[in-house]
Amino acid sequence: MTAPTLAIDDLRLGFRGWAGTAEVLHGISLHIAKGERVALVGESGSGKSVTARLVLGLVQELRGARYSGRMAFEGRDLGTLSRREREALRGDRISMIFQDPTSSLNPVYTIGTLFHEVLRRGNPGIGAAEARERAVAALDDVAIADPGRVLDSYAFQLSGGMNQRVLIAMALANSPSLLLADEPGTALDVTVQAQTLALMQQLVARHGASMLFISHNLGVVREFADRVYVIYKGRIVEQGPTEGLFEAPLHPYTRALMAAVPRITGEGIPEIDEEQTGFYDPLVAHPGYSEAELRP
Amino acid sequence: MKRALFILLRNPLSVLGLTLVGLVVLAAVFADYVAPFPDHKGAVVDFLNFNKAPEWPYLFGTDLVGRDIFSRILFAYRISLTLGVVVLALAVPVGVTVGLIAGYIGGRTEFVLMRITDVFLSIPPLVLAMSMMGLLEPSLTNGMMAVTVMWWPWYARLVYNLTRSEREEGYVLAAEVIGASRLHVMFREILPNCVPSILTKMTIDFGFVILIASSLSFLGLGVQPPTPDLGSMVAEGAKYLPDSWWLTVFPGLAILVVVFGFNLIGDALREILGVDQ
Amino acid sequence: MSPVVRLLIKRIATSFIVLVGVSMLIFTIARVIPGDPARIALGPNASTEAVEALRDKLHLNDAFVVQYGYFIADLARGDLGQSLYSNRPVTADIAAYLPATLELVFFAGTTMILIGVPLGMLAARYRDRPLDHAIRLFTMLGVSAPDFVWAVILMLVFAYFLPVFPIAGRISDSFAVPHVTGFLTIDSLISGDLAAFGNALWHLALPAFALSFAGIGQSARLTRANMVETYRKPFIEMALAFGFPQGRIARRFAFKPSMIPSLTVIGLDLASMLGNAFLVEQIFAWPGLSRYGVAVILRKDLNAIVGTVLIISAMFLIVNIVVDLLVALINPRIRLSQRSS
Amino acid sequence: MNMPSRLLAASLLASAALVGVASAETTLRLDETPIGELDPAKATDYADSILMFNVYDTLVIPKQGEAGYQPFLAESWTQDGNSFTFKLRPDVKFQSGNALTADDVVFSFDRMMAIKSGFSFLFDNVEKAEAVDASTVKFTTKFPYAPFVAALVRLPIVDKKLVMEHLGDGEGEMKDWGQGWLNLHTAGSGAYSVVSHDPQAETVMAKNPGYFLGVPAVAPDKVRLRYGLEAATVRTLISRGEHDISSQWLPPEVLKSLSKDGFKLLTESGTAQLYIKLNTAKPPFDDQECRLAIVNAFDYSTGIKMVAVTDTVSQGAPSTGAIPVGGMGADPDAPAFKQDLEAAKAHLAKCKYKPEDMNVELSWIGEVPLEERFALLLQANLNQIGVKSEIKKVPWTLFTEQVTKPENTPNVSQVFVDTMDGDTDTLLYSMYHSSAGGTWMSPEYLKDAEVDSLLDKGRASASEAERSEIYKALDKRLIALAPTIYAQNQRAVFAASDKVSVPALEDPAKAFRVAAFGFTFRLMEMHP
Repeated sequence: MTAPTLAIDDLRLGFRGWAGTAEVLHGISLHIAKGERVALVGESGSGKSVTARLVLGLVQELRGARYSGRMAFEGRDLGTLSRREREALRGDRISMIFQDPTSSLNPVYTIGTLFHEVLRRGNPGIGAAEARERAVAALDDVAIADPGRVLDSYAFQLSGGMNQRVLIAMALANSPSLLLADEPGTALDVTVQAQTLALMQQLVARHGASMLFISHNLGVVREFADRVYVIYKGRIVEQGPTEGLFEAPLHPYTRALMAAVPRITGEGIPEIDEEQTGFYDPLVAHPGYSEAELRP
Repeated sequence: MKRALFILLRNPLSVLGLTLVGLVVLAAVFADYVAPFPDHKGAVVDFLNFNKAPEWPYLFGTDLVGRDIFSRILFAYRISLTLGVVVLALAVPVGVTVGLIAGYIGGRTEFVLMRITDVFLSIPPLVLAMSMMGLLEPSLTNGMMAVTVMWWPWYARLVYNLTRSEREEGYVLAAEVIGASRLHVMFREILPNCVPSILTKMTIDFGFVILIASSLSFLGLGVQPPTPDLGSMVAEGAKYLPDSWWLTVFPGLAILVVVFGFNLIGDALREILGVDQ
Repeated sequence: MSPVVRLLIKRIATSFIVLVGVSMLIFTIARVIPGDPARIALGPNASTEAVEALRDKLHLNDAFVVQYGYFIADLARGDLGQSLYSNRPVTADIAAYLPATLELVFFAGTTMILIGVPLGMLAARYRDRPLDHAIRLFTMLGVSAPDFVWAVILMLVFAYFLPVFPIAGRISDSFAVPHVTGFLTIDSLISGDLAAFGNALWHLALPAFALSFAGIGQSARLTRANMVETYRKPFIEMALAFGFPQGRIARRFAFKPSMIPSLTVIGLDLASMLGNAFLVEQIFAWPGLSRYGVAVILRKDLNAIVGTVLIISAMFLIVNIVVDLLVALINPRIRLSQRSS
Repeated sequence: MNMPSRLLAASLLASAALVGVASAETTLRLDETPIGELDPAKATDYADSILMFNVYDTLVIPKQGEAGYQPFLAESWTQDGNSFTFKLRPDVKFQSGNALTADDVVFSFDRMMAIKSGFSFLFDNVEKAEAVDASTVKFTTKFPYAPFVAALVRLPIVDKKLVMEHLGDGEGEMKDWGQGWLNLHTAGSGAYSVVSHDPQAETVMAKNPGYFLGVPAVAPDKVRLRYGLEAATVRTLISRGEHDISSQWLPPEVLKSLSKDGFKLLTESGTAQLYIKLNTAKPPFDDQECRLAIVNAFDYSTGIKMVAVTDTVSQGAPSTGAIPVGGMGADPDAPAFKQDLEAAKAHLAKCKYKPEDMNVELSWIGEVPLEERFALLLQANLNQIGVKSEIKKVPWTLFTEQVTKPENTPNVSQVFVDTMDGDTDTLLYSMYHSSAGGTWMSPEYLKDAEVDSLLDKGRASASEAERSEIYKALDKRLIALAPTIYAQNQRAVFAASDKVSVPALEDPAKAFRVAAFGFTFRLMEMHP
């Protein structure tokens, strides 16, 4: 059996600061099989975003970051890779989509310029004309009607939904094997968000990529993920198949999460009372869905 | 507070800054006791020992009438520090008030006040102070006035920008809703939120006020002899380069040391108070 | 009308208002101070009648507002009056001395940008590492001493102890450069005299460097701060996540956005060099406007003071307008904005 | 040597140069304080004087090595009561090629008096100038006025025809009297013509090939007079061989360094003195005893040591009275002033003001840093006799303003005064005549009938010997009244390279008693 696209074992992370070390991750393990769509669900600050950034190797460069554990991408231990090798994966084999598409696009360069730079990751010698051709095709794929105009525009001239599509096109442009989606489209209008997510879904399937879907939005997760990990304060508390988990949440935190009402601000972040009993209960895996069972 | 101390002491540069400024302040305050030749602050002549290169007991050499340069530098620090305090004590309240009023009240008041501020800001600072000094009789008091006149607009501009963004904040709206007076909102609600920025700017400016004042006296437009002043010591000594280098080099370095110290502290403060440049 | 043109017009209009304000301010200062300009002009040996006659001629006996009226009327005709110090029209004096100052400021400004900005970029890229600390120390030293101290130190080291640079003037006596623009570097190139061009540059080196020292510090610190700020932006995280090469991020994707806020301040620095040139010209015997300015200030030569301050302020405003335009050009948000900013 | 043979010698020299090796052009480089005023009717300072004496000529010039004046543009003159008649040389041409005639002299005088600036005050007592014929000019003074001939050293003759071609805007027939044009151009007959002129930076001059006396070949071909170089700059330029003669304004320490490096020192003396002036119109120096106290307290010999350059050369020399040593009326046998603290204390005891009540303001002119040292010295001396004092730096413009009112005039002010035209009257009348109070030269506000009468007699007498006696008596009276500390004779010291010799500044027998006249370039010799 081939190695999973991503395997994480006992990942710990802390930041050394003025008041000692602040622990952010307390030893999490998860994996994503080839072509699988996995969701990591939790509140903001639970450590889900930082996990994605650890995979990309962005956190390691921060001052005071201390981490341990093993991360393997397609069987290669990321920890043993050189900085250069790790960088070579980004944007090419692993890519990422962000929460706020508009501010994630450089405001002083046109979409075309940025696209060219992205394509250069897969093909360093690519010329302007070829890049444009491929960019137009990629934008076509994400159902952008007028790719030429978009390529000549700046992010602030386009709508948020449009930018999200652009970002999706960029993320998939080099046919990565893993896509990390960090709360994609949270900053967008609900309907626009649904459309773009559906689009992303199709494209990921077409490219045969695996996806780590990071979100707090349970509705979205239910629709787009095969499997779910629930994370609370740096610990995975529950894992299982999407349907099973939604129908029968086992962990007290997961239950609280599902029972919570979304905030009135419309951003959909559930309001959960602080630290009810049982939130620190140990990990509950749905039958057949523990790491040991799923991974050979 | 603990965090502040941690940041301050973690960085050796901030420690260096604190040390430099501390030493300078102490030396200036206790110059009468620290200086090897306390009477050399004024009109003293010693024609047996004039224009001497550094040698014991004249650490930094002597000037053209035989006064100990080291002692004179200590007394010059006293003047510089006083000047810094006075200029900021005058310029900051004026600038802050103008900035608050313009930023909070807006409308025509804002237009007029900020245009006036622009006028002051559009004359290069040194040129403005110089033309004032040239037209007034050069003296310490007038020097302070000239530097104050060029300094307040920077605070007006800073506080104006801060006020404009604070004006939209929830706490300001809340205060307005419960019917607080404009004065109350400006000075009790908005001002305290501007304090970190103002404080940081003041620390750094303290050094720059000293620097500008020394530039004025370098041009002969500031403190008048025989009162020792770093800028005029450099200017006077520059005529005797390269033979009598100690006449210029030590007072020049003295300016560097104190301004450097304040800059280091200002930098640390900026980090602690989380103020952007 | 494109937004940039609209911005330009708006900036020129406000600058004009500010310039009128400056003229009022400086004119007021000049007229309320004690000291009779006519007496000063004619020298200590002149008779009372002669002084009175000159006072009449200079409208000094009229009401203040009337005097300002005369001044503005003259100014509109490009007449700033006669310098009492040089006995020449102030405009002629300024025309004679301004090029030397602008040339010095131009080279100092170029030095500042070419050294300060890359230093700031380096510091930001290697922030909190030894290189960053070293640059921070160096740049902070730069801003911590007035230009004249650097001028003295540079002169002492590179002109006296190691006599590799000249100590005074704009060009060696042996060169005769025909006067076209007054900028020796340009004039020497126009006349095709490369040796003179080199010689002029050689004379420029020390004063320009001394003048740029504080600016180098300022611009490096500013560039670093804005770059660090930019590095926190989501679009840089995106660039990192997409594996854009670090060097290209530093030089392109983080650099350009951070230059937008930096440029304005660097422009201010450049403009304030016009004032600081007073200090450096004094030490290097640079025959520029600043030396003239100091001389007329010390002599209470009112027309010349007003003229010099006005011209320097105008230069200051022009530099700022140019900088605003540059910002508009590199910031598409302003360039393409449908609203005026 | 009489004129024709001198002319012959000059032309011989000139032709010798022509047949000689076509040697490289020589350039003399010197500096002065800015600005260089080119208009002779506005000239006052040392730099202006150097320009004036080289670019323009005057009717008379000072005698070399002795007091008195010799004919120059004028061949001869006669005095008859109030009228002075000058016969002009026939062979003088302006640099423009126009011949110099009586009309030009009259024009130059009228122009000077119309502009009312520069040295015009020297001619305030002249009624008019008329051209009798093309080569004869008659001046009429308001009363018998002996110093007139001396004053003519300061009346450069301007090319009327050339100036009339360049009149600028102005009212009346003469419009601006050519002021706009003469600022940057010249209209003289002098041995040097101006190649380029920037009043703040530099004047470049070159030999005038058509000069009526010819210019010796050894004289510098070109002269670059630079303005406003810093002392440190001059010091380095000279030691690098890039400069030839410094200005006299170098501080003694810098001259000392240059002298140590082997450069020679040029001197000019007998033309000026440092006067430390006491305001006699306000306490405490309205009391003669107080004045005598301070005059005796001043440490003259330290004052001279303070400005010493080498063991033998100093910027100061002992003073014997109000008239610089060697000037008309100066007593050659008079003793030099010395500090005498006992006498000072004795006078102080007789003064109506108590030392403990005094706080004497000692002012010094900001533009003359050397004066600060004299102020400090005087303060130390006053301390010795128990008088407190306060030092004040006053910029020149403020000083000239202050002295117009006795109550604003400082107790003590320092002024270097120069005879300007070499005549004792010019020096003393404007300092000590009671009608002269209120200028920078007279912050004493002296009012003394005897001094007034001696001054008036001195200028009216036509006899040199009689004048000399009158001034001797005046000097005695001025020493007794003690309105001034006659601190020291000023000696201008210039550092120079060996590339140039300046006989007038190196050999006392060839010196001129008018400041800056030693800088007559045609009398200098270059050694390339």
